[in-house]
Amino acid sequence: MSITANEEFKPKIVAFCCNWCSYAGADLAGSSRLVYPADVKIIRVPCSCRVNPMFILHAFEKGADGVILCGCHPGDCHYSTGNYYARRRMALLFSMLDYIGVEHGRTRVEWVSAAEGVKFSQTMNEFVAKITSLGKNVRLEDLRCRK
Amino acid sequence: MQEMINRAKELLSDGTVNRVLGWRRGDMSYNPEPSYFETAEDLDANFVYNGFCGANLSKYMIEGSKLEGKTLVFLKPCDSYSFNQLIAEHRVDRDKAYIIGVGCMGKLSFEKIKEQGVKGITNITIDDANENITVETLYGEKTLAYKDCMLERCHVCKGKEHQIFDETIGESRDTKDADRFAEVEKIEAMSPEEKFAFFQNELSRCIRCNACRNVCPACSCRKCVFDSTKFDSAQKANVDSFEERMFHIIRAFHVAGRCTDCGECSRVCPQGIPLHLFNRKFIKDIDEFYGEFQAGVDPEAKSPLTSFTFNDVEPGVTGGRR
Amino acid sequence: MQRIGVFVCHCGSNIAATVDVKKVVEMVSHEPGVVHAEDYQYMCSEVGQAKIIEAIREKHLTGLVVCSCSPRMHETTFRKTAERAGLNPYMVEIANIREHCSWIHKNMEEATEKAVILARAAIAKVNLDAPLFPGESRVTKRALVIGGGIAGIQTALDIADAGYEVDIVEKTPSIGGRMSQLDKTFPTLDCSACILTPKMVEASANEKIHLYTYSEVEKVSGFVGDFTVDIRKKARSVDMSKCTGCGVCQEKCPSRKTPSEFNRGLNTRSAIYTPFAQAIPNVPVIDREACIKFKTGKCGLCQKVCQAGAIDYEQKDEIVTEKYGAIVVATGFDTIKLDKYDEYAYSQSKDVITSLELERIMNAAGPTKGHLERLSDGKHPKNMVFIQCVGSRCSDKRGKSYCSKICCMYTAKHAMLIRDKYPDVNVTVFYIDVRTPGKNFDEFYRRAVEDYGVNYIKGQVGKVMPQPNGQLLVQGVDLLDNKQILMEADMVVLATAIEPNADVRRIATMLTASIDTNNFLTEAHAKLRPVESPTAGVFLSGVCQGPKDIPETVAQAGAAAVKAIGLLAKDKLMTNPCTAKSDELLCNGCSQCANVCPYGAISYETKLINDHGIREDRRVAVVNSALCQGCGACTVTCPSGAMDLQGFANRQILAEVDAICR
Amino acid sequence: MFKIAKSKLPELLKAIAAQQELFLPVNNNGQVNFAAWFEGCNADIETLKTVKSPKDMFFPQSETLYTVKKEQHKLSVEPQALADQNFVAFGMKACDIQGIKVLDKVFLAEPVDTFYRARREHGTIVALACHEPEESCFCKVFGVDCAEPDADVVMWNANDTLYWKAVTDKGTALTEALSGVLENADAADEKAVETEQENIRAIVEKLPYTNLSLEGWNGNVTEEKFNSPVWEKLYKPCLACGTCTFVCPTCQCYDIKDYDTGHGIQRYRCWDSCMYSDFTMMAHGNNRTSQMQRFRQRFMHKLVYFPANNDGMYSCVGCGRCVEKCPSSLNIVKVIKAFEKEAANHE
Repeated sequence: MSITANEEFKPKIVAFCCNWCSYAGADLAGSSRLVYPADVKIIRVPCSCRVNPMFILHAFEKGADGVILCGCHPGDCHYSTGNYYARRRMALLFSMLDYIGVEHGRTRVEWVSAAEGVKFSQTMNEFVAKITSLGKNVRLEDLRCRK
Repeated sequence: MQEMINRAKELLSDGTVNRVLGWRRGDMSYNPEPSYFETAEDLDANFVYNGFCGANLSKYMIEGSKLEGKTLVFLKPCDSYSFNQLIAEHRVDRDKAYIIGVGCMGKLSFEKIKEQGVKGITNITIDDANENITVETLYGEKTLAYKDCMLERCHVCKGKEHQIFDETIGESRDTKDADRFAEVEKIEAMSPEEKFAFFQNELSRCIRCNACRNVCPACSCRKCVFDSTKFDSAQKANVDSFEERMFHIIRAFHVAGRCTDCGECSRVCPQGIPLHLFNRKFIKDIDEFYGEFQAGVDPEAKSPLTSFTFNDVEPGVTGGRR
Repeated sequence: MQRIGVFVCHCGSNIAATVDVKKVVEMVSHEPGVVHAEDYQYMCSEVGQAKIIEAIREKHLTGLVVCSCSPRMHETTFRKTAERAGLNPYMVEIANIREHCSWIHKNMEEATEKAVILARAAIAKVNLDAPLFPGESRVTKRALVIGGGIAGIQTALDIADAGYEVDIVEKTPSIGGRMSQLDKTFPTLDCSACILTPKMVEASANEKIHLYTYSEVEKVSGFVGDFTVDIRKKARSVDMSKCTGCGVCQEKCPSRKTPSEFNRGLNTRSAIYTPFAQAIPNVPVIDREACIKFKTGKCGLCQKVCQAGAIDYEQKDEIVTEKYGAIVVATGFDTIKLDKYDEYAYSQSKDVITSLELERIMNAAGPTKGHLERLSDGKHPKNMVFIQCVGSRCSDKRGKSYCSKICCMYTAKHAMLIRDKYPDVNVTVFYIDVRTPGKNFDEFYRRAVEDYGVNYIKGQVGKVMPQPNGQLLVQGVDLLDNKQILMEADMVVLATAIEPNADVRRIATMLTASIDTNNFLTEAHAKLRPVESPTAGVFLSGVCQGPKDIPETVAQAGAAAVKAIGLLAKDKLMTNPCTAKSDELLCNGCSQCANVCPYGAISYETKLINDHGIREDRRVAVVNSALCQGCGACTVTCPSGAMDLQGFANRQILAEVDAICR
Repeated sequence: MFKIAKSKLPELLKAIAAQQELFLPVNNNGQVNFAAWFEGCNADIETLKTVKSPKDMFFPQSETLYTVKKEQHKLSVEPQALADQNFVAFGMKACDIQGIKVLDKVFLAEPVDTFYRARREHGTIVALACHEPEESCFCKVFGVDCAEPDADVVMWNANDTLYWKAVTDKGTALTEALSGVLENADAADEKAVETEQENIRAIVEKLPYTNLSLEGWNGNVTEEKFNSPVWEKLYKPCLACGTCTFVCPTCQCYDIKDYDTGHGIQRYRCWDSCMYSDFTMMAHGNNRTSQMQRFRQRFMHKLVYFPANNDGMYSCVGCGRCVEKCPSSLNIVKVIKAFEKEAANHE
């Protein structure tokens, strides 16, 4: 399956959002009617530290084209320290993905507070644009999941 | 070696230890196996310590800690890091071990010997100075430089200081002659396409035998997440696809900050996959991002992934690129 | 397999205008486990909820998916709805098709497709949901306050006032703390003792308050509502029930060479002593290190002169074990050691002193009976130099990175008091910035400058050089005039940085309360939960949490008390059921999870485990659901997947991912 | 008999590949494994042993059995097509061919494994006699003659020449199709092959394990061997990895699992290892709970249970891969020797 230039590529994007800041930020983006592409689907987690690298790889395996993790700004974690752990975990995971040849930018972490509806929407617009430019994820998918 | 046997016999006979964990002479020159010894006779007849005793006995002490009484365990300098790390994780019992740190001249790789065109080995002798090894084969005799036959890990040795021991026996030799991160840096410098092609090719050989995992002292889980139904990750398929990458990335991630870089994974891989390249990448990143950290030096130290600072680097900053 | 009902809300036109709700209903009805799907104008309305209840009853639903607005809006509503119909409230999942879908997408086809996917993810999650039940734990209606300074006293008074028993544990022989050492207080110049002493008396007289002075917390176990604490009552060598506080023993004691802690070592005290005249309890203690009787076995003078027969050389430390529902930490502060700041000649000259020492010198009960004089020769000083920020706002490792907050104000106070009492003394203050945010603070500082003629110089002092003639030569810089300054001084006062009491580390470890790199206790949330520790049931009062002046300390003490009272007022605690849970069969006992738990909710037990026929003692993690807040940090740290989070289980999140990616 | 200069190997391979799918030992970064031929691939017929045995040409490590698709409320099952393309397995050694015979006993017996049978029927085996046997080889112990493999075509590698002899109809058919590249052999060549065989057999006699005795190992010693105290000592170094099973040419155990592709379920089977703790895990738990039991199972199966059910045929062929690859240097030879020693001690 190859994506030809004129065939419109609709990326599959999974966004993990922490319940206290980023999910609320996404809610605010919604109530402020700040448009971003429907390709982004949000999964609510209590804290960014709940996101296991396996979830991210699993998403890619099953055909996601981009995965973004949003949490409270460092220092503002509802659980005080969760996002600090998440930050280390993701820094290492992303570096490893880069190392094995996954295109830079397929994964992203963004800190979005409950007040940052605009930032949430902007981030998602940017991320979708980035993933669209990168095209389909072929390096991390399990071929069996192709249709 | 005789000194080790003598000391082991002493400790057995005076009741300090109930058994000895060491290496048993194999039926070939190159295949000694990790083994327990309980009698002086057995030690005299079968105990061996030489360049082929690469196996890291720390991992065996997980089970050894459950046995009655103390076990005398011989640890090479690099093995002692693993033992310390296992103490930190409550997987071995310090009080159940009597540790003799043994010297190390660098360990030999059967693969490296065979790579040099050796077939039909009937005997291997190592000279006293550990400079050369003489391989007698069905097709003639060959002398090889010891250095050329060493395991990759010995060329990037962390040093011959034991991190934990009750006493030490034997001399060591500095075998480091390469930069530990040189290979990682080489890959980091590749384009994404080259990187991907490199790892895809290496991992295409993976047969999911789990030797890397089962030999790894950091992979000490009672049940690996890849064997468990808890995570929907239990898959044994060997499809030329994402499976292996998932396994090796997650394995490296799970041992990140805990891996002492003992090199056992690469030693045992039947397909010669340089698995240490995964672990060493994380070690390099941890050093770069969070300050130098060597697992297994201090059992009290908090692992880099269970600690943090307020201004750690943001994800997306990639090791080796800055 | 669950029997799932899916309820799609129109939210008037909020959802229905962009999402084809009928289509969503049709599409989700084919999903595994879905036995009922319907849509309605307003699901959250009485009628909408009635529809849900009816469907639960008629179709015997075991799980609900409501496709509606954000769960932050109505998750609680629909959970209650489910509960009313006899369904476990945690069998409800919300697909947010309003904020995350209809409101941000314009194209109906696209929005409908996304709504279906979000619904599928919620269905996949509810398929793996299990009923959850909040736990209950009892509350011991008694509070412990660690530290008997103004913070601890105020907290205890407030808690006692609400009718609860409260114990104060104070390390020193008397309550009172730092405030008792102060002479006057800013910005009103009240006498510190005059306002503190009544509080001390009140605390000791209050029958709800029990004082453990000369005592320390030895061990803490348990958790919110149910702490068990061992308190070590150090041997006073004086029977508190017999002592009348007459003070004769102290007068007669022949060992008088011990530096007085209370007077910061500026003078000495006897071996048997009360720290200060107004001490509470007014019962002396024998300093066994200094006492001749204890050192040589001879003497025993105090026993001879004690009419009440209160002296007891045989007394031993005693461990008291008490139960508490809440613990308030009020361990206060100390000034930093100045050994790394030798450029100010603190160790070389008796006339270079800290501000706290100046407080004692200015105090009528102090070593100089309140006369301002040089400690080296007893002479009245003519020129005094105050140096600000000694160890505060320090960028290098020697000092503290933070602002100690109180120094600007007390220095203004000192300058003003000196100029008021001794108009002949010239006072110069070297400062980096003068910080006066507080009610009447800036006015106070301006008075010092404008009415009392204190000479403020913006700039730092590089060096204080003691001269052979006993004078001090101060070398500094005036940043505003951009010039070097060299001036003579008779006394130099260092506004020394404050730091948390050294004991706080030990106490934090016992309480599993976290501390920051400066050893200040961390609050649960910097803005919204400033007096609570992340460890449930532990509250923070006073400077142990961060630098504060007296009014702020008292305010925080009250706030901590209110939080503790709020806890003690409950008979039982309902715990959040979305907590971590460890699978004993998979647990390695490696302690990694406990290392990342911010609440100290994870402990380890050695248990006999039957692992498919293999029976062995294993070290396994146990989560205290009363403490766990459900962040999930432990679940990712756990390599074997033994630790999972109820309500957000690994398999549930993976199922959501699958539903989105397929 | 035919022959071809070794220098012309690429041409031979290309000619075969033009006829049928071709699998052969390919060197990938120093490791040689059977793989599909492609133009310019690093074909390696000099390395004696591939890391993995060639059994996965007939019994792949993973293969889909069928796929279930879901359309709304309807489920449909799509069967997996059987192999229907002829292929050549080039360069298999005698021991590995014996391994396939062991697999035949398992998979071609009733009920027949149709996936396996299809591959067997479509496969032509071109064997290569072992030019220079190695110290870990002990095929002779199991009656295998590595100088004369039993295959559709046999090749000998000597004097920079590949000698080619068709044995079966399949082999003859392939040979005929290759008439353009193969040269006819003459009497001198026949002689050269004989010499090569003699050389091989002479070396085999000198191999350290050649005289390994299987005395006491047969289908009738289940209880005696099963209850032996030797296992308890022997298994200790075993790390419970699956290396020995996965490089073994005769291990045939597999697991059946489902994979959720998001748009259906693929039911697949994949090699399993009796060394793994979840091997034969059932709802009630596991019938082997300790590593000793799992370790014992593997060797009892090879040397006792299999001969018991297959007219005395051992399910070890002496390829020696486990000797070289076990991370703990444990292997079937050490097991056999340990029992021998134990027996000697008793006498």
